[in-house]
Amino acid sequence: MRDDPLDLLPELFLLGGAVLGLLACAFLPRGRGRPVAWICALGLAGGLAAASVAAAGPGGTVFASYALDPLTHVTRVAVAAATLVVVVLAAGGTAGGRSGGAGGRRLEAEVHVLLLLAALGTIVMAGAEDLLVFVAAYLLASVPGYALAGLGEDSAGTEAALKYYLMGAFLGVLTLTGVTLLYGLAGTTAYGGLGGRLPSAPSAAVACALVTLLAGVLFKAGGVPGHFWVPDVTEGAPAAVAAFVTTVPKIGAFAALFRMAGGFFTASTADWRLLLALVSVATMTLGNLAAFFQDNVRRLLAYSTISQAGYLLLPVVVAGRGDLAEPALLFYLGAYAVTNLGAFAVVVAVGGDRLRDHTGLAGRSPWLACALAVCLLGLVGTPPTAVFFGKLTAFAAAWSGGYAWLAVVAAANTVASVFYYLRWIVPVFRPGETVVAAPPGDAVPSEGAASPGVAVPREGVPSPGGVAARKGLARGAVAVACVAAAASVALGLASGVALTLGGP
Amino acid sequence: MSALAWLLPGLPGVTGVLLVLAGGLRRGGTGHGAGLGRDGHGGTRPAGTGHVRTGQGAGREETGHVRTGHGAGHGRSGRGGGAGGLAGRAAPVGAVAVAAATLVLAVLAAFTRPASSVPLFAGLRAGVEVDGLSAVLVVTVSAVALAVLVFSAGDTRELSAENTRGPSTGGTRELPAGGTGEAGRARCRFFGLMLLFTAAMLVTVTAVDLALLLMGWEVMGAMSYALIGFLWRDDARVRSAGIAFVTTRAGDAGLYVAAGCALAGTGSLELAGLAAGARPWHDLVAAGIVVAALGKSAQLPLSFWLSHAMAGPSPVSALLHSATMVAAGAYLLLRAQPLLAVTGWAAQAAAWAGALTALLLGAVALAQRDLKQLLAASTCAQLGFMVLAAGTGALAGGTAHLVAHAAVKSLLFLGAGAWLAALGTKDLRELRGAARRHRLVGVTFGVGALALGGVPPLSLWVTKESILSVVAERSPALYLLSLVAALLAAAYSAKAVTAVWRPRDPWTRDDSERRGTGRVGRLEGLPLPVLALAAATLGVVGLPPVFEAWRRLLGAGGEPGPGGDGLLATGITAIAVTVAVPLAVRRRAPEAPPLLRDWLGLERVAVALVWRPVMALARSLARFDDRVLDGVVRSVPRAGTAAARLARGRAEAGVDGLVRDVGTVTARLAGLARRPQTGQVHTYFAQAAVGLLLLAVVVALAR
Amino acid sequence: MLTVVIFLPLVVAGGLAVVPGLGDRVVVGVWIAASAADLLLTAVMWLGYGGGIGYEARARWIPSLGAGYHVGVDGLSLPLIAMTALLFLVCAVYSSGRTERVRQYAALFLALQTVCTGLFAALDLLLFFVFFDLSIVGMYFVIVGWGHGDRARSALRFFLYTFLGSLALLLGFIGLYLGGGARTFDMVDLTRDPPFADAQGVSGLVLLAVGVGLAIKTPTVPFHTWLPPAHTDAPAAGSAVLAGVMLKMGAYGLARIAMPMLPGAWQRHAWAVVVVGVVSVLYGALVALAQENVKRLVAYTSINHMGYVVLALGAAGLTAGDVQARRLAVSGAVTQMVSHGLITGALFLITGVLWDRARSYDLGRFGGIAAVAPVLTGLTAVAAFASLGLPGLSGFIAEFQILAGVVGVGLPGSVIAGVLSVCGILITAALLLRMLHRVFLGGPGELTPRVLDVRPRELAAIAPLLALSAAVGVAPRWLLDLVEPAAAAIVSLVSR
Amino acid sequence: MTAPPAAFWASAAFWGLAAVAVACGVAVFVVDSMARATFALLASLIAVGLSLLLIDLEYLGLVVILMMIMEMLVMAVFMIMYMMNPAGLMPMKMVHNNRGAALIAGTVFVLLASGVFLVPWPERTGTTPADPAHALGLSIMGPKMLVMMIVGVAILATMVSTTVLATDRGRRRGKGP
Amino acid sequence: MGLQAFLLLACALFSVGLYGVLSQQSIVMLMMGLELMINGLIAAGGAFWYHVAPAAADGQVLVLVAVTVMALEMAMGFAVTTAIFRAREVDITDEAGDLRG
Repeated sequence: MRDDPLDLLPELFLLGGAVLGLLACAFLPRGRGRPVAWICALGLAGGLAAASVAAAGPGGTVFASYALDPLTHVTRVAVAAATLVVVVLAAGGTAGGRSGGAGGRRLEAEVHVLLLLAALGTIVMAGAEDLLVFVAAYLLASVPGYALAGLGEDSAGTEAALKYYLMGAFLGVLTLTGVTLLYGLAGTTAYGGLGGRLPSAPSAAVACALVTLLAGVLFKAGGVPGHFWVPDVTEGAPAAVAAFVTTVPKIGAFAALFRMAGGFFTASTADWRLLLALVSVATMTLGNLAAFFQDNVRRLLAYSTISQAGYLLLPVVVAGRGDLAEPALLFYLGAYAVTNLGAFAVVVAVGGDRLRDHTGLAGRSPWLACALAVCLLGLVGTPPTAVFFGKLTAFAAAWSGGYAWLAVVAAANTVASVFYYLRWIVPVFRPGETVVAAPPGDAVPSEGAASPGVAVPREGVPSPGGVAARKGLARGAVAVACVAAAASVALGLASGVALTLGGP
Repeated sequence: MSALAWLLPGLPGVTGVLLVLAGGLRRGGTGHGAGLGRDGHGGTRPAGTGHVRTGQGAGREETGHVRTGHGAGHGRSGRGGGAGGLAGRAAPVGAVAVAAATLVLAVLAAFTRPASSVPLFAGLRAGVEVDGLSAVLVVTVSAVALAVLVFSAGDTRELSAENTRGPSTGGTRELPAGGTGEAGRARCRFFGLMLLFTAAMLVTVTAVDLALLLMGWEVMGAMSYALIGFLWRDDARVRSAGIAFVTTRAGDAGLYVAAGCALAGTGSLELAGLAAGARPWHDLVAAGIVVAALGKSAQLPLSFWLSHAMAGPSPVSALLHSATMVAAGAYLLLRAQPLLAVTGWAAQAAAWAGALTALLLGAVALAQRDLKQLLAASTCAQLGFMVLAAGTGALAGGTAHLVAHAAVKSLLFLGAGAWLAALGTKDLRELRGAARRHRLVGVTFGVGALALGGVPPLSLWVTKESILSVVAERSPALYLLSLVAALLAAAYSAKAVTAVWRPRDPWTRDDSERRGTGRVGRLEGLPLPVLALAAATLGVVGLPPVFEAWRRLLGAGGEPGPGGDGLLATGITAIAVTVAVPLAVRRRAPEAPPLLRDWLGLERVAVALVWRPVMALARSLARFDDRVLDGVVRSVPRAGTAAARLARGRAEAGVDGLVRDVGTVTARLAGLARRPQTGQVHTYFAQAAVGLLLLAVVVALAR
Repeated sequence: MLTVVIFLPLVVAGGLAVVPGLGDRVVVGVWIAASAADLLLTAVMWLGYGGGIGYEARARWIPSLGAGYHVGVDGLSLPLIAMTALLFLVCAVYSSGRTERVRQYAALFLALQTVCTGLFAALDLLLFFVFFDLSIVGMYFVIVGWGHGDRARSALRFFLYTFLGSLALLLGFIGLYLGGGARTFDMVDLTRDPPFADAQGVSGLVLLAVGVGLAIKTPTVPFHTWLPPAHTDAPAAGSAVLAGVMLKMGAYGLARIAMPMLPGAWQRHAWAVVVVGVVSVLYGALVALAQENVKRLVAYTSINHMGYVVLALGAAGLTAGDVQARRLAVSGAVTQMVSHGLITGALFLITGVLWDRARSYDLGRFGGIAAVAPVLTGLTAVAAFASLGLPGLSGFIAEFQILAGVVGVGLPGSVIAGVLSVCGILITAALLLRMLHRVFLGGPGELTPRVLDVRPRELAAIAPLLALSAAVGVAPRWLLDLVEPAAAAIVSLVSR
Repeated sequence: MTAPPAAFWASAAFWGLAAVAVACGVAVFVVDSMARATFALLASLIAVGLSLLLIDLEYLGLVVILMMIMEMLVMAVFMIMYMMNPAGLMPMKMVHNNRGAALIAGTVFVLLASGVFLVPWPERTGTTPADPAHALGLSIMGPKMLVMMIVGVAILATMVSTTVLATDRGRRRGKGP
Repeated sequence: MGLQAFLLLACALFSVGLYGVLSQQSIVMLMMGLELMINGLIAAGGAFWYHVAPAAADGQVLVLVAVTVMALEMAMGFAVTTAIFRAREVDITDEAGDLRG
C-alpha cells in the first residue's frame, strides 16, 4: 500500500493554507482580513504548483483509496485555480472599500479558510476511490459551502444557506443510503471491489442504489433533481460565493461521477447510461427553460449553470466507451469553470443583479462589456471560446458512444439557450441610460461580494435607482472578468495543448 | 481576318456602351442642382449637399451654369449643359459615322467571310462566322441601322424635348431646368442604345453557337426595353417596354432549354450540329427554338408585345420592325431550318404559326386606325410569311423576303415617324393629305406601302411569291391561307396609302397627339429615297439567274423560285385590291370589329391566363411566407417561451395552497413540470424525492 | 501569405479597438486602407495561383482531435475570397460617411472580413465551423448595433435561426469526424477518404445535418424566413455583406464539404437537392414579385439566385447524366456565387442610398427617381439587369451555365427541373422591371423629391461592383479558367 | 418444553428493540412537543444502537448510543436556548403536505421492503472476527485511513463553519476554532 | 433475526424519517427526520456487515461515518438555524421562501 503523504501534497497545501489562515484569523484584529487572503492564496498557489508537478509524476492509487490519474490532476488544477480566482473576487470585496457601511456587511476573513476547505473536499471527492472517502469528502466539501452561503448574515444569505444546507443534508443522506445499499450488494465500498462484485448483483437493486447514490452527486453538480438550491443560493449568497458554489463543486462532482461511472457503473447490469442520459436531458432542458425570462442576472446564470451541468453529463453518459469521453469532460470542466467565473466576475464588478442594471454597460466600461459578451457567448458555445471545444468534444464523445440523439437534444438546447444569453448581452451594448443616483441608505460600495444585502432586490419590491447607481466598478472583479474572458478564448485556441495534457 | 468577325459587332457595341456611359455621366452633380431647382426642395439642404459634393469647383460652376440656362429659356442650342450638351451634339455624328463604318465592315465581311471563335465555357467555344445567310443579314442590318440613325440624327424633337416633358408630369417649367444638358445626355443614351441594339443583332446573326446567339438575342431584348421605354416619364410607355421585354423573354426561355438539350443531345452548342442530335433531344431543341423565334418575331400567340413596342420613338420602331429584333426570330428559324426539317413536326408547326399569323395579323392590320399600329400588325403578318418560309424550307425565298421587308418596313416607319414629328399625329384619319404636304415622304411612303401590298413590280411581290411557290408544293391548305394573307396585305397597304394621299378635309386636325414641328428635316428626308429605291428594286432577286446565285449564296436546296403563274396571279390580285380599297373606303369606311382592333385580345388573354394567376400566386405565396412558414418559425420560440413561463413558476399563483391541495403523486408531477422552483424547501424535497424515485423505477425496469 | 490575408483585417480591427483617441476620419482611413491592402494581397494571390491547393498553410492546433489550422485556396475558394475582399472594401468606402460609432463599426466589419475570408480559406472542418459561427455573431452585432426598424427582433431571429443551423452543421461535422477512419477534421483528408463509405443510413443522416445547417445559411426554402427581416433591418453595408458574402457560405459549404465528403449520400439524395433548388428558385422569385418593399424584394431575389446554385449542385450529383454538363452546372454555380455577391451587394447598397435619403423602402412611395437621380437610376438599371441575367453581365454567365448544365445532364427529371427554373428567370425579369418602373421610372412619387443622386463615395462603392460584373459578363475566361478545374474536381469527387 | 435457545432470546430482543425503535421514530412526529419528540428520537436511536449489540458490534453500538445521547442533549439545550417553544407546553403540529409526504414515504417503504425480501442478498463471505473493534481499528489505521483523515478535516470544517455562522457578526465574540 | 429483519427495521426507520423530512415545517423537526433516516442506515450498515461481509471492516467504518455525518449535519443544522433565526426570527422552512422563481 502506498501511503506516502507527499502524494497528497496539493491537498496538504490546501489544508495547510486553511489551518494557517484560521490561525491568522484568530490572531489578527477584526477588519484586517488581507493577510488571511494572502495566506490562503499562497496555499492555493502552492497546491496548484504541487498539482502541476504531481501531474507529471507517477499515477496509481495511494492510501488504498485515492487515485492519482489525469482526472485527479485536472481536478486539482482546476479547483485550485478556480478557488484562487474566487479568493481574488472575495478579497476585492473585503479589502476594497468602506468597512461596514450602512446595511452593508463585509465578508469575514474566514471566507478564505472556508473556501480552501471546500476546495479540499471537492478535490478529494474527485480522487476518491472508495465510497466512504467519497461520503466524507462530500461532507467536507458541503459543510463550508453552507457557511459560505450564509456569511452575509442577512436575510437572503441565511435563507440561501438554509436551503443549501437542507438540500445538501437530505441528498447527502440519500447518497449514504446508496452507499449502504451498494455495500450490502457487494460487501465492499472500494470502487475496484464494487466493479468486481456488482456484475452478479440484481440489476433492479443496483439501479436503486445508483439512483440514490447519484442524489448527492447531482446535488454537488447542480443537476436535476438536485438542482433546486442552485438558483436560490446563487441569488441569495454573496456574489463571490455564488461564483464558487456554481463552479468548483461541479468540477469535483463530475470528476467523481466519471470515476464512479468508469469504475463500477460499467460493471453493473443496470442501465445506468440511460439513467444519466435522462438526467442530462432533464437538466439541460429545465435549466434552459427556466432561465428564459429571468430578470435577475444571477438567477439567469444559475439556471445557465444547471443547463451546463446537463451538457457536462454527456461525456459521463458514455464513460468507458471510446477514448473521447474523458478528455471531453475534463476540457469542458475547465472551460466551463473559466467562463462561468468570468460571467460571475462581471456580476461582482457591476454590483447589480437586475438586467437593467447592466444596460449601457458598454458605455461605462467597454472592457467589462466585452468580457461579458465573450463569457456569455462562450457559455452559448460560440467558437473559438473554450466551451465550444468542450461542447464539440462532448458531442463527439456522445455520438461515438452511441448517444447521438443526446447530442442532438443538447444541440437543440444550446439554440434555446442563445435566447436568454442574448437578452443579457443586448442591453449591455445599448446606449447607456443615465444612471440614477441611489438613495443613501441603499448605497453600498461597489464590491458586489460585500453587499449581498442590497445586491439582491426582492421581486416585486422595486429597488429605486437600482444598485447600478453606484459609480465605480470593482476593479479587481473587472480585471478578473477580463482575464477570465481572455483565458476562455485562449483556452479555446490552445485547446490542442489542453486536450493533449488532459487526454492521456 | 478573324478580327473582322469580332470587330463587326464590336465597333457599334463598344461605341454604344461608351455613348450610354457618356449619357449617364454628369460632372459634379448637375443632377442635384437640377433636381433641387426643379422640385423646389433646394431650400432645405443646398448647403448640405454642396458640402457633400466636396466643393468641386466644376460642380458648383456647372450648377450655376444650369441655373443661368434656366433664364436663357428653352433654346435647344443654349449654351448650358456642358459635357452633356456637347455629347448630345456629338453623339449623332459619331453614331452615324460608326454605323457607316459598320456597314463598310459588313460589306467587307460579306465578301471575306471571316470566322473566329474563342473558348467560352469548358469544352464549349463561342464563335462568330459570316456565312451566306449571315452575310446577307449583316449587310441588311447595318444598312438599315445606318438609314435609321441618319434619320434619328435629324429627328431631335422626339428624343429630347419629349423626354424631359413627360405627359404625366405636364408642366412646361420643367423643360429648361434640366436644360439641354439633360436633353443632350438623353440623345447620347439614345444613340448608344441604338448602336448596342444593332450590335446585338449583328452578334445574333453571326453567332455559330447557341450561347453567343442567346447573348446577342437577350441583349437585343434588353435594348428594346430601354428603347421602347426611352421616354421613361410616361408610365404607359415604361409599362409597354416591360411587357415587350417580358413577353419576348418568355420566348427566350425556350433558347435556354434548347441550349441545355443541345448539350445533352450533341455535347455542344453549335448551331450547325443541332440537327444531328438524337431523338428526344433534337425535338426539344427544335421546340425551344421555335418558341423563342415565335416570341421574338411576335408570331401568334405572342404578337401583342409588338403593339406595345410602338410606344418607343419612331426610329426605334423602324429599326425594331425591320432588320433587328423581330427579324431575329425569322432569322433563327431560317438558320435552324435543317433542324426543323429533321424533326418534321417543328417545321409544320412553324409553317402553320407563320401562315396563321400572316392571315390573322393581316386582318388586325386592316382594322387599325393608327398608322403605326397598322404597320406593326403588318410586320407580324409579313414575318408570318418568313416563318412560313422557314417551316416549308423556302430558305432563299424567306431570306429574300426578310431583306426586302426590312427595307420596306424601315422606310414606312421612318415616313410615319417623320409625319408624327411634323404633324404631331399618327392617326390615319388625321393624316389625310399628309403625303401631299410632304411630297418626298409621301412618295417614298407610297412606294413602300405599295411594295408592302405586293404590287408588281415592287420587291415584296417577288419575294413573297418565291415563298408561296414553295408552299404551294408542300401544302395546299397553307397555300390557300397565305394567298388570303397576301390579299389582306394588299388591302391594308392600300388603306395606308389611301389614308395619306387623300386630300385633307375640314375635319382633319394636326397635332392631335402632340405638337408637331410642321416640317421634315433634311437629315430625316435623306434615307427615305434610298430605302424606297431598295424597296422598289430588290425584286430583282426573283429573276431566275439572280435567284440562282442567291440560292447558292444561301446554300439553299432546290427551291423553284418565284413562278410565272403565281407572280401573275398575285400581282393582279394585289393591283385589284389596291385599286378597290380606296374606292371602298371612299364610300364608307367599314367599322372594324373590336376584337381585331384590339389585336385579337391576345394581351387580355395573356394577362388573364398568365400574369394574373402568377401575381395571385405570388401574393398568396408571400402571405404564406409571412404567415405560415414564418409563423411556424416564430411559434417555436413562442412555445418555448410559454413552456419557460410555466417552468419558471409564479409567485402569485398561490403555490402553497395549490401544492398543499394536490394529494397524489401524479398531480405533484404536474406541479413539478409547472413550477418547481417555489422557494419552498419542502417542495424541493418532495420533487427531488419523487424525481429520484421515478428515475429508480424507470432504470430498474429498463433492463 | 494566405494567413496574412485572413488575419490582417483582424489585427487592424484589434488595433482600432485598442488604440485610444482616434478620430473618425482616421478610423475610416485605416479601415479603407486595411481593406484595400487585403484586396491587393488577394489580387497578388490570384495572379500567383498555379492550380491545385495554393498558398497552403498547416499548423498543429488540436492534434488530439485531428483538427489543425489548415488553410489554402483553390479555384472554388479563391474567387470567393477575392469577392469577399472587394465587397468589404466597397462597404468600407460606402460607409465612410457614417458618423455613428465609427470605431466599433469599422472594427466589427474588419473582424467580419477576417471571419469570412477565413471561412472560405479553411481546409479544416473545425476551423470552418469556428468562422461560420463567428460570422453569425458578428453579423448579429452589426444588425443590432447599426440596423433600423425592428432590428433587435430581426437580429435575434437571425441569430437563433442561423445558430440552429450551425449546430446542425456541428453535429454533421462530428458525424464526419467519427465516420472517417482517420478520425480527423481535415477537409483534404476527409475528401480523400470519404467517411461512411459503407454506412448508407448514417451518411444520409449526416448529410441531412450538414445539409440543413448549410441550407439555413444559404438559405433555401423553407429555411429562409430569417433572411427578409434580417436584410430589411440591417444597415446597407451589413446587408451587402450578409447577402453578398455570408449567403455564399452555405452554398460553398455544400460544394466544399457535403459533396466531396459524402459523395454516396449526395448522389442518393441529389434529386431532393434538385427539388429544393427548383422550389427555391420559383418560390423566391414569386414571393419577391409580390413584395412592396424594395429591400425585401432584393432579399427574396437572393433566395431565387441561391436556388440556382443549389439546383446546380444537386444536378452535379446525378451521376447517371452527362459529365460535361454537370461540370458546366457546377462551374455555373461557382460563378453564380461570385456574380450574386457582386450584384446583390450593389443592389443592397442602392437600397441603402434610398433609405439614407428617404427613410423608406416602400415601392409605392417612390417613382420617377430618374429625374432627380439619373446616375443612381443608371446604376440600379445595370444592377437590375445583371440580376435578371442579362448577357454582358455576370448573372448570365452564371445562370446560362447552370440552366444549360442542368438541362444538359440529360435526364428527364433534370430537363423538367431546368424548364421550371427557366421560368424563374422570367419571373425575376418581371419583378425587377416592375421595381425599376415603380421606383425609378414613370411619374414622381411622394418621396422622390427627397432622393438626391449618389454621392461620390456611394458611386465609388457601387460602380466597381457593377464594373466587375460586366467584366465577368463580357470576358468570363479569367474567372472561368480558375473555376472550371475546381468544378471538374468537384464533379469527379462527387461521382465517386 | 425446553428452554428457548439463545437465538430465541436474541430474536425476541431484536424484535422488541425494533418495535421500540420504529414506535419511537413514529412518535417523533406524533407527539405535540419538540422536547418530547427529541426524547422519542433519542429512544429510537438508542434502540438501534442496542440492536447493534446483538450482531457482535458492541463497540459500535456503544459509540452510537453515547454519541446520540450527547447529541440529543445538545439538541435539547439548543432548543431551550433558541426556540420559542422549549418546554413543549403548547401543542405543536406544524406540518405541510402531510398526505404527499405520507404517500411518498409509504411508497418508498413498500418498495424498499419488497426489495428486502425479493433481492437475493449475497451469501455471507468470511466469518466474524474475534474482536470486531480490533478489526475496525486495524482498518482505520490501514485501508480506511483516508476516510478518517477526511472525516477529521470535515469535523474541523464543521467547527469553523458553525462558529462563523452561529456566532453573531462573525468573530465578535468568538475566537478561532 | 436474519438480514431481512434488520433491513425491514432499517426500511421502517428510513421511511418514517423520510416522512418527517417531507412533512415537517420546523427546521429542527426536519433534522430529526434526517436523523431517523440515518438511524435506519446505521441499522442496515451493521446488518450488512454482519450478514454479508464480516471479514472486512468496511461496514463498521460505514456505520462510523454515518454517525459522524449525523453529528456534523446536526451541528451545521443548528448553526444555520441560529443564523436564520437571528436574521429574520424564523425557524420554519415555509417562511424562508423569498428566493424563488
